[in-house]
Amino acid sequence: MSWTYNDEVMDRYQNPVKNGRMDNCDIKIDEASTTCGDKVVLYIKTNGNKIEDMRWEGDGCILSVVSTDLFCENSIGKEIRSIKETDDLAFVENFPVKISPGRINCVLLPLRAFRRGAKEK
Amino acid sequence: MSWTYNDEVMDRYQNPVKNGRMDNCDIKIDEASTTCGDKVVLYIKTNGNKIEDMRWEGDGCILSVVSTDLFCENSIGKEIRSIKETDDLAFVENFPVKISPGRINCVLLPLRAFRRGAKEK
Amino acid sequence: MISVYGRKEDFPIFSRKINGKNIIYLDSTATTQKPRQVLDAITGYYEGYNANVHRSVYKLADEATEVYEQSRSNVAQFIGAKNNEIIFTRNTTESLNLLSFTIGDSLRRGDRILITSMEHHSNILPWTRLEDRGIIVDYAGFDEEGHLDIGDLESKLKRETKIVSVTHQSNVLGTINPIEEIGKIVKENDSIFIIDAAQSIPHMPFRVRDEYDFVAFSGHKMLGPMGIGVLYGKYELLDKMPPFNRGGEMIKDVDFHSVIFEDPPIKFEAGTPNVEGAVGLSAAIDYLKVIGMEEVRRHEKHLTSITLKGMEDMKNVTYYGPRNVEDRGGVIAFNVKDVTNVRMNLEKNNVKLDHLYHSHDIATFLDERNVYVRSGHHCAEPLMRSLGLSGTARASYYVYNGEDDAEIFIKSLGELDVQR
Amino acid sequence: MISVYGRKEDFPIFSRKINGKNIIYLDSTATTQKPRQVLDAITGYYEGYNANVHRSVYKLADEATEVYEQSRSNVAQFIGAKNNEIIFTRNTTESLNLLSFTIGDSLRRGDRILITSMEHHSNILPWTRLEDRGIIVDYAGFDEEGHLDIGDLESKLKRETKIVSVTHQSNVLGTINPIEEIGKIVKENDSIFIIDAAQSIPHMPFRVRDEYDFVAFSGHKMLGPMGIGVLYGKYELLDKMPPFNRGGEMIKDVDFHSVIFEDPPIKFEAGTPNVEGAVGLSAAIDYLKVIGMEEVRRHEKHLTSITLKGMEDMKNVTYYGPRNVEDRGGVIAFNVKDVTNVRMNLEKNNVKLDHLYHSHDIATFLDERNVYVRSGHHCAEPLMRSLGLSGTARASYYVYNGEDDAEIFIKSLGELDVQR
Ligand SMILES: Cc1ncc(COP(=O)(O)O)c(C=O)c1O
Ligand SMILES: Cc1ncc(COP(=O)(O)O)c(C=O)c1O
Repeated sequence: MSWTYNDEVMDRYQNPVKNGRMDNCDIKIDEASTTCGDKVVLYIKTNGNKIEDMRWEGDGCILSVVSTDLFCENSIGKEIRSIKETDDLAFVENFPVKISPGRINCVLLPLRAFRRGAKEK
Repeated sequence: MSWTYNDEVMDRYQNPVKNGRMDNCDIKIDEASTTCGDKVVLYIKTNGNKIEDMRWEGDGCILSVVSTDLFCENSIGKEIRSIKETDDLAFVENFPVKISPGRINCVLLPLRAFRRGAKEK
Repeated sequence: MISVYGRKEDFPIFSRKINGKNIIYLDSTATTQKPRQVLDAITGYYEGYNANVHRSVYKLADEATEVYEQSRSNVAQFIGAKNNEIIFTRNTTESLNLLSFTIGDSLRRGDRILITSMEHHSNILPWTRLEDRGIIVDYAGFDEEGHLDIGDLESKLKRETKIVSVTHQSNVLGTINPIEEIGKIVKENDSIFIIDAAQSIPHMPFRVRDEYDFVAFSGHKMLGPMGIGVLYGKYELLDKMPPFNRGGEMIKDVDFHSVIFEDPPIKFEAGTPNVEGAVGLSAAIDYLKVIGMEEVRRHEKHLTSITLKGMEDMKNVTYYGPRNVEDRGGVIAFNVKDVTNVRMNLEKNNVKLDHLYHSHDIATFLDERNVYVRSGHHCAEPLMRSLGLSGTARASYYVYNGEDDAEIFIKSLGELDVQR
Repeated sequence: MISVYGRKEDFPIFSRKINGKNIIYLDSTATTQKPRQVLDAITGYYEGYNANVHRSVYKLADEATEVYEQSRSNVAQFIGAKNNEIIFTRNTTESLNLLSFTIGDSLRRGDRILITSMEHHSNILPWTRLEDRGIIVDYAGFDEEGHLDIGDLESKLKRETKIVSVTHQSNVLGTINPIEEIGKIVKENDSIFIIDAAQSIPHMPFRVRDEYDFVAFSGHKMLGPMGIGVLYGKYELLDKMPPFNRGGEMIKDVDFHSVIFEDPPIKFEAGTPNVEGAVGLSAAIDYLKVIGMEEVRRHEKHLTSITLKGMEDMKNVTYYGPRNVEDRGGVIAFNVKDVTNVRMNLEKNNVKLDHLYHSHDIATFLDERNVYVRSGHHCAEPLMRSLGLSGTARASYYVYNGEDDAEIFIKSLGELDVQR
């Protein structure tokens, strides 16, 4: 007996790789989903229009935590604009497990936060 | 082919016996059913607490006209109070034809007018 | 293509016999009968995946949310709107009240609202409600044949006129109003344009246009279940409006003394929504789409022609509204002269006058013959007063009626025409 | 007497299998499943005598009017009220909004409304809506076990408190509030007493008492269809109140600029009513009457006992609300400690703290096992804030649930309790 969430997801939930504060970041985004109680802060270090590093702090459900941690890791080296233009559906499909419709917003949390807060200079 | 309304009803509708104004009446009651457009005036001549004569004027549907005409005729000699106390259901059942529920208010028109307007002295 | 005998076989109620005879249902303007397909959709919903919608993560709730939003999208497509412009309400009446309690309540003393003299009470009372606060309600009149007087409407459209609300089709006269033309006139004046489409969307092709700000209609008048209605609203207007009812489902965040509302349309749907109603309405739309709305309109025009012709041949029957079936829908209000009546007319100083049968008597006469028509003022008393009447009988057609119904109706009415 | 396995055979949805297994539906607090008897009543209505009600004289309309009014009378009897004190609305939310837009709108600056911290948004937002106009909303608190703090309520009941509106049973804590006692306190203060009975009338015997001025509840939470709700109101109050929505059916007379309204309850039912909904609700009441409301309550207490016991035996599960099943209904909100989680807590200055699974994760975990519970804030955010939580999972029982459901639920939850 276990979660449908596979081991990849559960491992990352229990041991996220990008969790923790970042001092001297260039962009800091506070995101709170009022309906879910999720609270996440994204810390972003940029290099021109590219992401040099990204970390997060906060709490949420397994899906939003894992999605946020993966998002931080996968964004490194990418252009801010191209990340913002990621298609919602593609983003959800890239998530390591299949998501039921009621949970899609959990997975989208970091992308939405990023779109809202990551302004190009 | 004809109305369910029997001949007694149709005859009275076409040739009501108590239709027409009454001068020198003791009580005059104006009744209008706003939802049906019926308009009836009851003219009442009293003798103490009894009805000496009653006539009516106005217009309405077949049922309210016939009911009003019958009411005027049948009330003569009766006490105001006893008329007022007539039970609605009994009144409708005394009407010469069976009435569908949607038309009960038509038949009750004269009784309601009387109750409202015929004050004992 | 609808057979001339209508589509009764899809409608279980028509297998009922009363006194051994078929039902001739001619009151679709009040409410319509439901096809098997709609009843199956309702039962299918409750038997298969009934749950409360939104914000929940288990299987049934996912399915219920999906079918609810698909129904919304089906309604949107049917009238050419976007999904987030469709608010589910109880009925047309509530759709119009929603507008009265939001944009209506934002009007100021001296502002005016323009409606017409042929409105249903549901498009009058939400507006006269505001008169207490110094808002003025004007009425555009209609001509003898029941055509809206566009000149009168233009002359009553003033700078202070903030809202114009007009019925697309009169539920008494049958008149179809030229809403495209009216829309242009209203927009030149920068007023908000509201359409009461309770009698048009069920009966003819309808697409929202840029000039239409709000459109209201009822599910139960278009083969759908009772208890579900629609308000279409232009998104940018909905977005600026305050909500109407408040409660569960329509919020983003609530604290003890503050609240952030959801985006439209959810902002306007407080409490557990009527998922069943939405599903049933969507099934009704599917049913109508199979027939095609052009065909629905053609069919009703055909039955109306037969009926008007039949009435024109009668000595004592008068009908109201346009003579030309192109200008009217399949609803026919009429009266019958009572040539046997010898009483005096009270209001005209006891002069003998043409006397009309009371509309309830006409309806009872036809009821005896299993022909079901409505009678009374049809929730349009100001219209009745404009016509100088206290009531009419009214027959109306829909997809299930066939030529047979029109013929039996005319034959039965003929018996009253020549009574005694 | 309900068997320990519930009455699933009457409810078609429970013959559905998902992934080859039965559905364990534990979300009746959100909405209930429908028995065959209710579905048959709905289809029977549409197949037999569907028509618009009131003021019309043909056979079908007579029958529809009769069944609509009989349904009203059945509701009235069920709660010990008079027929003309029962208003049909869409749901509890609309019933409470009706009160906000009528008696609420008649309050003056400085008047106060007293509610509790355990209210559903539907009994909060209609009242905070009035704060803009200088009306003050007070909240009576509850103790650690979730009992309403009557002392706090008494101390917040001031001379200016015109309205007191209290939930009979919390949809999160399960707490059953002592409304008879509260009623007496409220009446000593001459305030209007409103009861949100959305979670009580479906689950226990209920009789209106003299102290209760208004009572609101929803059909869909008591085996009836969606889209129908009830507001009970004391006749003399209803009679004095202005109407809410305006339109067809609810008037005696309309002229261009004046109107005379019908008497209650019709005055409050604008537009074509949801006859189907009334008929379905009435059938639901008949179904509940056969079981008996005492028995419904006994059955739910039994399932709740099993569940609380099961949870008490778990290491990492916490439930909320009263420990004693006499003081609570069959709704159990709970959380599960996530012992595997090593992250820091942002708000507590990065101190390691007990970490709870997110309620959505709990619901998804159970969903995998066909156990359907709700998760989130349950439309009671102020209550959640009082508990210091952002959400909980919630299981709730009704007549169709049996011991088997409670056992499978507890077994499945046990698997999360010991996860990894
Ligand atoms: C206590 C309480 N009040 C009000 C409501 C609102 O009911 P409805 O959504 O049917 O209007 C609910 C429903 O969850 C409830 O539990
Ligand atoms: C033109 C028109 N508007 C509004 C309405 C009100 O519709 P409902 O009773 O469904 O709210 C009707 C129904 O008769 C109508 O014919």
